[in-house]
Amino acid sequence: MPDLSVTLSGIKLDNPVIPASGTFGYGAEFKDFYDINILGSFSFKGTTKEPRFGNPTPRVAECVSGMINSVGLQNPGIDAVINEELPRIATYFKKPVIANIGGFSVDEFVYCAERLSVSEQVGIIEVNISCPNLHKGGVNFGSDPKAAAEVTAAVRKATNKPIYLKLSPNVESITEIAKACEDAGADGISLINTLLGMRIDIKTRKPVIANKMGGFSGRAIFPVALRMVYEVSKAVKIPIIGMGGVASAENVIEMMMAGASAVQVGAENLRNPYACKEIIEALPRVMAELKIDRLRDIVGVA
Amino acid sequence: MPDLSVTLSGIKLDNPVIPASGTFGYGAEFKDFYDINILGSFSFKGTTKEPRFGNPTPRVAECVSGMINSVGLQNPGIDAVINEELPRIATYFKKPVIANIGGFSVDEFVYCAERLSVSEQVGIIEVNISCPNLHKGGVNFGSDPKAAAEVTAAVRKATNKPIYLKLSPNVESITEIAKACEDAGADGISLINTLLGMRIDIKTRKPVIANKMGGFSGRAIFPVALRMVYEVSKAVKIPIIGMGGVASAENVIEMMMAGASAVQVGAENLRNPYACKEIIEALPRVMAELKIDRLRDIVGVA
Amino acid sequence: MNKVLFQILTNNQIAKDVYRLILSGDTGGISAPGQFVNIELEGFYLRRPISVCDWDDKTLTLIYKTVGEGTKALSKLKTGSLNLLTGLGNGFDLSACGKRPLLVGGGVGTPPLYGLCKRLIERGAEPTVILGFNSADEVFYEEEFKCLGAETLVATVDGSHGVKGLVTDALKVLTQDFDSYCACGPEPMLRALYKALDIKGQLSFEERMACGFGACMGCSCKTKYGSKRICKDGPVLKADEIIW
Amino acid sequence: MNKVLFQILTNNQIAKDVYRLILSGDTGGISAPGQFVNIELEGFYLRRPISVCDWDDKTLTLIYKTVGEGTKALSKLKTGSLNLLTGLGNGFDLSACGKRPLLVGGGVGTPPLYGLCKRLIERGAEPTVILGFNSADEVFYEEEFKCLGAETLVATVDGSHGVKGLVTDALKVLTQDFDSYCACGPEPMLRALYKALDIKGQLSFEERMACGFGACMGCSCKTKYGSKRICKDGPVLKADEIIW
Ligand SMILES: Cc1cc2nc3c(=O)[nH]c(=O)nc-3n(C[C@H](O)[C@H](O)[C@H](O)COP(=O)(O)OP(=O)(O)OC[C@H]3O[C@@H](n4cnc5c(N)ncnc54)[C@H](O)[C@@H]3O)c2cc1C
Ligand SMILES: Cc1cc2nc3c(=O)[nH]c(=O)nc-3n(C[C@H](O)[C@H](O)[C@H](O)COP(=O)(O)OP(=O)(O)OC[C@H]3O[C@@H](n4cnc5c(N)ncnc54)[C@H](O)[C@@H]3O)c2cc1C
Ligand SMILES: Cc1cc2nc3c(=O)[nH]c(=O)nc-3n(C[C@H](O)[C@H](O)[C@H](O)COP(=O)(O)O)c2cc1C
Ligand SMILES: Cc1cc2nc3c(=O)[nH]c(=O)nc-3n(C[C@H](O)[C@H](O)[C@H](O)COP(=O)(O)O)c2cc1C
Ligand code: FES
Ligand code: FES
Repeated sequence: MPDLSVTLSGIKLDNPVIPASGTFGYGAEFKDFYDINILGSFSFKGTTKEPRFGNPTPRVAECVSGMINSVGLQNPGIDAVINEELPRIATYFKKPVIANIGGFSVDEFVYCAERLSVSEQVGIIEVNISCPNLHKGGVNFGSDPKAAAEVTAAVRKATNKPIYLKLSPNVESITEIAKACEDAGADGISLINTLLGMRIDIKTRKPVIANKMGGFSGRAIFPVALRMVYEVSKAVKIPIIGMGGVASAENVIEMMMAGASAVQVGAENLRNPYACKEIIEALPRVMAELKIDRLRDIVGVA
Repeated sequence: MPDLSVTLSGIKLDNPVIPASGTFGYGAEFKDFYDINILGSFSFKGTTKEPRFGNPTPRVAECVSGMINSVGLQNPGIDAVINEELPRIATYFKKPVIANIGGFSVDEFVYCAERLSVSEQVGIIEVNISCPNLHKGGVNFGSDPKAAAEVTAAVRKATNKPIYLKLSPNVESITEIAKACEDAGADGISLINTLLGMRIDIKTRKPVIANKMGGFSGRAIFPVALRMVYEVSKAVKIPIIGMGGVASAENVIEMMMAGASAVQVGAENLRNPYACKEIIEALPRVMAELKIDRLRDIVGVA
Repeated sequence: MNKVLFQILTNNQIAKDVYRLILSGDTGGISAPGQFVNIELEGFYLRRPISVCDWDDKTLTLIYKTVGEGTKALSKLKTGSLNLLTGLGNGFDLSACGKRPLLVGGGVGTPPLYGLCKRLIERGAEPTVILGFNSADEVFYEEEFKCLGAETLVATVDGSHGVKGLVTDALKVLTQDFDSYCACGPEPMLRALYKALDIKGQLSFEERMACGFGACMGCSCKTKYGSKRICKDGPVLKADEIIW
Repeated sequence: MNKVLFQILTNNQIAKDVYRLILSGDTGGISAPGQFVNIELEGFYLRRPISVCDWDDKTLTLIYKTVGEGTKALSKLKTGSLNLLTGLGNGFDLSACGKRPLLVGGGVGTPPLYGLCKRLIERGAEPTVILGFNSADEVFYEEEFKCLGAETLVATVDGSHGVKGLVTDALKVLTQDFDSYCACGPEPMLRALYKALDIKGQLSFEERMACGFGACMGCSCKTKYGSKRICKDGPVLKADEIIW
């Protein structure tokens, strides 16, 4: 019997496959396709203090082997998530969820983390520091080690849940940011968020996305994500949730060999709502082919 | 009659299509497939002062819609390029070429630029500052605005040819680097070089590439390249040669709309040696569909 | 809402740049006209959303225009299978249409109205149909609507067929009163109808989509009653909830 | 060296994980046994290099093992066309083989030796062939070599067919002298042969390739006479230029 289980900060997951934030809503749409309790966990849509409509449409653009989105953190706000979404999730998902939070100030991150800490459903808080920080003159929390450390330290104080800092790949040295987060008390690192990308509609001669640019993700970005997971895993001791372009059981295994303790699947869920189910079902066969008995044994072997 | 011609720093090209450095050798292999005089120009393999064997093999890895290479600037050295390659090129290519130079110190860039300046065959010198600078404690020339400016200023003094600085995409703010180059006297900017990427062979559990990581390019990176061309074109006044994932006439037009005055085609030449020929032949048809009379009119319209 | 493998039965051109694709497979996921399917195409990352034109237990009819690479690739598939997500979106609410509904389609907004028209007539309603196109060579399904027994007017912008002008010009030709209207087509057409008609309306919208089933928030729009996902809460919205 | 569209005639399994693909098309670009072709496969970015096993004016035979996704996808194509770059690399130099050459193939290194063997015999040479495999179920083309009229020995690692052991064990069985040897197979095999034989040798190497036609420097190796591209200056190198 192949053993697919992995452990993240003391939380045992049946398998390492986790839908990524923003590509799985709160799970409701996917439970109509399959029983989502087969998942290791899922990371829900990035939640902010206030409800947000997000950016103007068009918000999505197709690319070769990937897509761009500029959803802009549309979400119903922390109150609705706690009062409506989490209770609803409880009706169809029996495992701890990963609570992804976004924010435009340190205070907002702290507020959201504090509020979510009380929920027993929340296993890990994933702190997405890849959004523009309006309070710091346009510097992103996720691209400045000091700002990243500041958020980490503040959220650290606000909650007893494990906190995973989610990093942006649009930086020169992702290991510096990761180390700053580790030093400031992060329990783990999630990476990567989307690459900044753009498409132009050559018929209208205008950017496809209303906001001009957006986040590029999907299969195309896998080599960049894998490289960053590998680099960060050599630089920090805390666990890594690897993501970026994962679309198959083989990709999951490659990510884990690069150093990820668990793996998220993002855009692939959108083109194939059964993606995570198919990956989980394929894992035992691929493990057998590769003579892997326990998936957790391969973390960082490369 | 559609007009495909474009001008780069006073040099008129019949069309904007230029094979990218490192993917076209010195043109010899491609002239066996088609008459390469149909090209706008071509950028030859990055040349250094001394001959270089480059990195250990395997040097290439396949990715979804792209590839990784870690050739490591294998080239016969500036003497052989001037004494053997350029005279040989003269026998089959009648237009000015783009001389791509690599280097590990400012002096090396200066030396190569000086030596190439005397050749009438050289139209533009493309200065590839995306290589690790061993003399600066590991800082890349291409990821530090000061170092980039230093190289630019030094090469500027060494030659009367137009100099185009070729930038690395593995930075947080490519516009800063581009502006530093412009201020230091660059005539143009070439971008992007490859993204840092990695693959692991899940059978051997080792990186596919002997050097572990390498440069990721091909169709997959187009949205990142396009975004950077767009950003840089808004930030500088000098012309841009856009590249990264270009594989069709439509891609050429999209790059130009983003702000590129000419376009290079890299990895696509390797999977299809006729890529540039097919693109050049398709351009008039696509221009007609889009009602573009003169290709140069669309530069930066988006 | 489910993922189904359909077999291509036919895929033929029926007007300028317009194709009709007839598929066989499990249509059980489809519950209302105005719903759509999302088609996986080899070599393309995102699926392509196309409205259900008509369906029965075993077959599904789609009508689409070749506007870009994806639909061009689709038009070349003459045999084989297609992976579809079916039964997406809400569709038209037949019970809200009344006895005498007006159905208005613009260009490739026409197809979902055919399935709607058929089902309205089955329920005993007497729909009137206006179809708008640019010119005669683009017109399709005029006969099909007439065969259903619906009064059908066509308007063409250049006047090469039917009433010259827009669907609102054809509307002026009609004298009877309607209980409600259902429309699908370009947004300016929907807006013009909303201005012109003072009755309850159901409008079908388009937006660029990633998932098509409500997961990504790629297709949100603001309505008077909060934000809605065109793919899940739409594509059919009530005319009076739209913020124009 | 050119790009040619070939039609698939047959593509059948001939041993464990090994397939023979027979194509029809313009083989004019191929000039010597030991050259290879580079196959474009839908959905894969890079082409797959496969040695020419045999060819005539109109058909081309390739033999390949399914080792990864690309060759697995190839093994499923039973009809249709394939886009190939043909006539790549240098191939074996027949004029350097002498009257009594020894040909040694290991696993899927065997195929190019078949085309070589055939042409050597046509020229009046008397080649002896040693083929090495892991076990009996992997053996292929033993009969085909024998039909050409060549003395043919097979070695299997587990002894389930022919001589038990490696090709060098089979070599010990042979008593005659050879003028030269030509070999293709795993690098340890090539090295072992080089150590065991004191005559002129031509060895065919493999390396991960991007272009396969000399443009990218992806496949370079150092030789005693400078760096060479396996794809263009090879895949066949002289044994005495190799730096082991
Ligand atoms: C709910 C819904 C129902 C639709 N029903 C029909 C129909 O019945 N018949 C029909 O001809 N067309 C219909 N469309 C439009 C159809 O989806 C697009 O024409 C098609 O996706 C274009 O694909 P392409 O690859 O040819 O174009 P490209 O421009 O190459 O496509 C690039 C990307 O943009 C998207 N895109 C381009 N145009 C549109 C558009 N108008 N709406 C949404 N996405 C777009 C594509 O899906 C793809 O992701 C519908 C759209 C929606 C949202
Ligand atoms: C000159 C030459 C001639 C060859 N002749 C034959 C032959 O006649 N029969 C045969 O069965 N095989 C031959 N090979 C090996 C064959 O190219 C590989 O087995 C094949 O490319 C594997 O592809 P894949 O997608 O199945 O494997 P994957 O591992 O999924 O491929 C991933 C990438 O690695 C490359 N790759 C993997 N293994 C090799 C390898 N051994 N050599 C070079 N590239 C590799 C692939 O081309 C691809 O780019 C030859 C290789 C070379 C260089
Ligand atoms: C439509 C969409 C919305 C996203 N929203 C969020 C979000 O709210 N919070 C977040 O941390 N990441 C968000 N992401 C990023 C993903 O979680 C993931 O990090 C990224 O897409 C890379 O993975 P992929 O290549 O598998 O998609 C979003 C991605 C997509 C495609
Ligand atoms: C095999 C290979 C070798 C390359 N060598 C060089 C080089 O010597 N100098 C250089 O400036 N860029 C080099 N590049 C980068 C390309 O010129 C180009 O900037 C990059 O590949 C992006 O374009 P593409 O996506 O079209 O390949 C190389 C790229 C490849 C794939
Ligand atoms: S397209 Fe994903 S929510 Fe509508
Ligand atoms: S593979 Fe490109 S030079 Fe050999």
